[in-house]
Amino acid sequence: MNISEKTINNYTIVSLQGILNASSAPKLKTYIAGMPDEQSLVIDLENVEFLDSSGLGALVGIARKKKTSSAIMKLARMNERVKKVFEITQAYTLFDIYDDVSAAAEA
Amino acid sequence: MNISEKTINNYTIVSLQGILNASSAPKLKTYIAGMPDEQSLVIDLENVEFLDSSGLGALVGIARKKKTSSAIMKLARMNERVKKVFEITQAYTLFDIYDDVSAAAEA
Amino acid sequence: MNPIITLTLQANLRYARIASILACNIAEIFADCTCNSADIAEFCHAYELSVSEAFTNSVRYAKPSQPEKQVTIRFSSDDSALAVSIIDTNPQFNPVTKAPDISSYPEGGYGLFLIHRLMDTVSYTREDDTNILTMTKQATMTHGT
Amino acid sequence: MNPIITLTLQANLRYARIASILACNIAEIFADCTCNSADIAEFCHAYELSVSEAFTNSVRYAKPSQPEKQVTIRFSSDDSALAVSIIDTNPQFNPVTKAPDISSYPEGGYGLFLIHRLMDTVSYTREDDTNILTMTKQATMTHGT
Ligand SMILES: Nc1ncnc2c1ncn2[C@@H]1O[C@H](COP(=O)(O)OP(=O)(O)O)[C@@H](O)[C@H]1O
Ligand SMILES: Nc1ncnc2c1ncn2[C@@H]1O[C@H](COP(=O)(O)OP(=O)(O)O)[C@@H](O)[C@H]1O
Repeated sequence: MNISEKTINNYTIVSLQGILNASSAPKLKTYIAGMPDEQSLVIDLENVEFLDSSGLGALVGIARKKKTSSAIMKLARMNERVKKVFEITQAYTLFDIYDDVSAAAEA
Repeated sequence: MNISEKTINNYTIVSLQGILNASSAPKLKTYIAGMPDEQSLVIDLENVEFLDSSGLGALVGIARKKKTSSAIMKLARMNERVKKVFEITQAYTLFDIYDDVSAAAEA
Repeated sequence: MNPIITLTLQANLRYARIASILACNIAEIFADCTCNSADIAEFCHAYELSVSEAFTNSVRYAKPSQPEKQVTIRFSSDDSALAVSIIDTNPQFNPVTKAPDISSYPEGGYGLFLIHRLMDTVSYTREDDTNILTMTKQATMTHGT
Repeated sequence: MNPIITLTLQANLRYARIASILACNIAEIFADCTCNSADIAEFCHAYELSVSEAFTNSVRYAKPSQPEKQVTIRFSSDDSALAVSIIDTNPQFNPVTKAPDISSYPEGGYGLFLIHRLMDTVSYTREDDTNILTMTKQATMTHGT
């Protein structure tokens, strides 16, 4: 998995590319842990080909930390396969989910 | 593998679709054995996704029989992967090979 | 059911993706013969995801005393279904079906629940010192080309 | 070389295609990490074809006394190559490298020759009652994404 970032408004846009599973999730957690807890995030999932429950768990863990710090965490551009994991587990109820990165960073 | 046929001029055009390997080659041999030995053929390989040496062997065996019966056997529309097998083994030297089925059936 | 193919991999998370892609590929080969093409992508994704979950568990919950541990993935089929068994020598476990309480933001506990929801049947047996988790999905679709 | 994955299949020609597709898939997974994308298709086709040839031979030349026979396909890799070994319990054989005399229209005898031409190195060993044919191709290409 590759991780890249840019800034829009007050949001750090973190774009993930590749596979988000048990083998790559620690990389995401470490990456996010390197930022201030109060930094609000949009995680751009457009190029995530595959996500399993370890990937989901990493995102939920980040969301919990952001909530504790009163920061905002949003998700953008899930494909159908990723969406399916969020739907079965009802994890979509924990996130604001957008079809568009700039809409996410404006709202 | 699926086999279908049609007639152009004096040629029976035999079109193969799918995989031509050790598991499917007997089907081709049986199919051709059901025709008169003197029948000239164009084998259309456009939809052959994969051919290995068992598939090649079946085609060479048919070519030998046709030669013995003074019938003509031509090959048409090989893709690059199929061509590679004919090149490495030099089996291309045994066949008239065309890019086009109707050109094969006219020449 | 007729066993078709067995994969054996080292119990290492770096192979989770290979296991999961190959499960998807095998499901696709199977589905090619028995499924309507419209349903194939979903059928394959169910195997890709379920094997990712089960293989990851087999690696994660391995006894520390087994450094050279391997995980076996066995595929069997009949005319109407594809079964995949994940076989390891970990401690016995309870193959829970319960959804985790999402409102508490859990970081784990989703794997077996997802498998139960993606597959038609999930069975667990403990044989000697071995866990066998077998996941089956019907391919009710018509016979293709 | 580090063994990555072992496939075990029944010695039946109907599984030749599965063996060969999975070899192609595994080559692709491997190549994704180490190859320039331009060369991947050729790299994968070499494994697809070589495994088709070797698996077919393992089935064809099985002793008739082994009805429940299986063929094992083992993949190993290091940073610069992928090796695949086809392992069977057939009689010992000579892994010829000679081209068949094409002018005599031979129906067979192409398999091992093709393998030698498709792969960088081919080695054969007889261990106990087992044939191990190992085929290796270098992936000299650069590290991809
Ligand atoms: N292959 C396995 N070997 C040993 N224990 C397992 C295995 N699979 C699952 N378990 C047990 O079942 C529990 C639930 O697994 P799962 O639903 O995948 O969630 P998680 O792995 O995130 O806890 C695990 O915490 C573990 O105790
Ligand atoms: N796995 C094997 N087990 C036993 N004998 C084999 C095996 N592979 C090859 N051989 C022997 O080597 C010969 C040459 O094989 P090959 O080049 O593939 O051509 P073909 O199979 O068409 O004869 C075979 O005829 C067979 O005698």
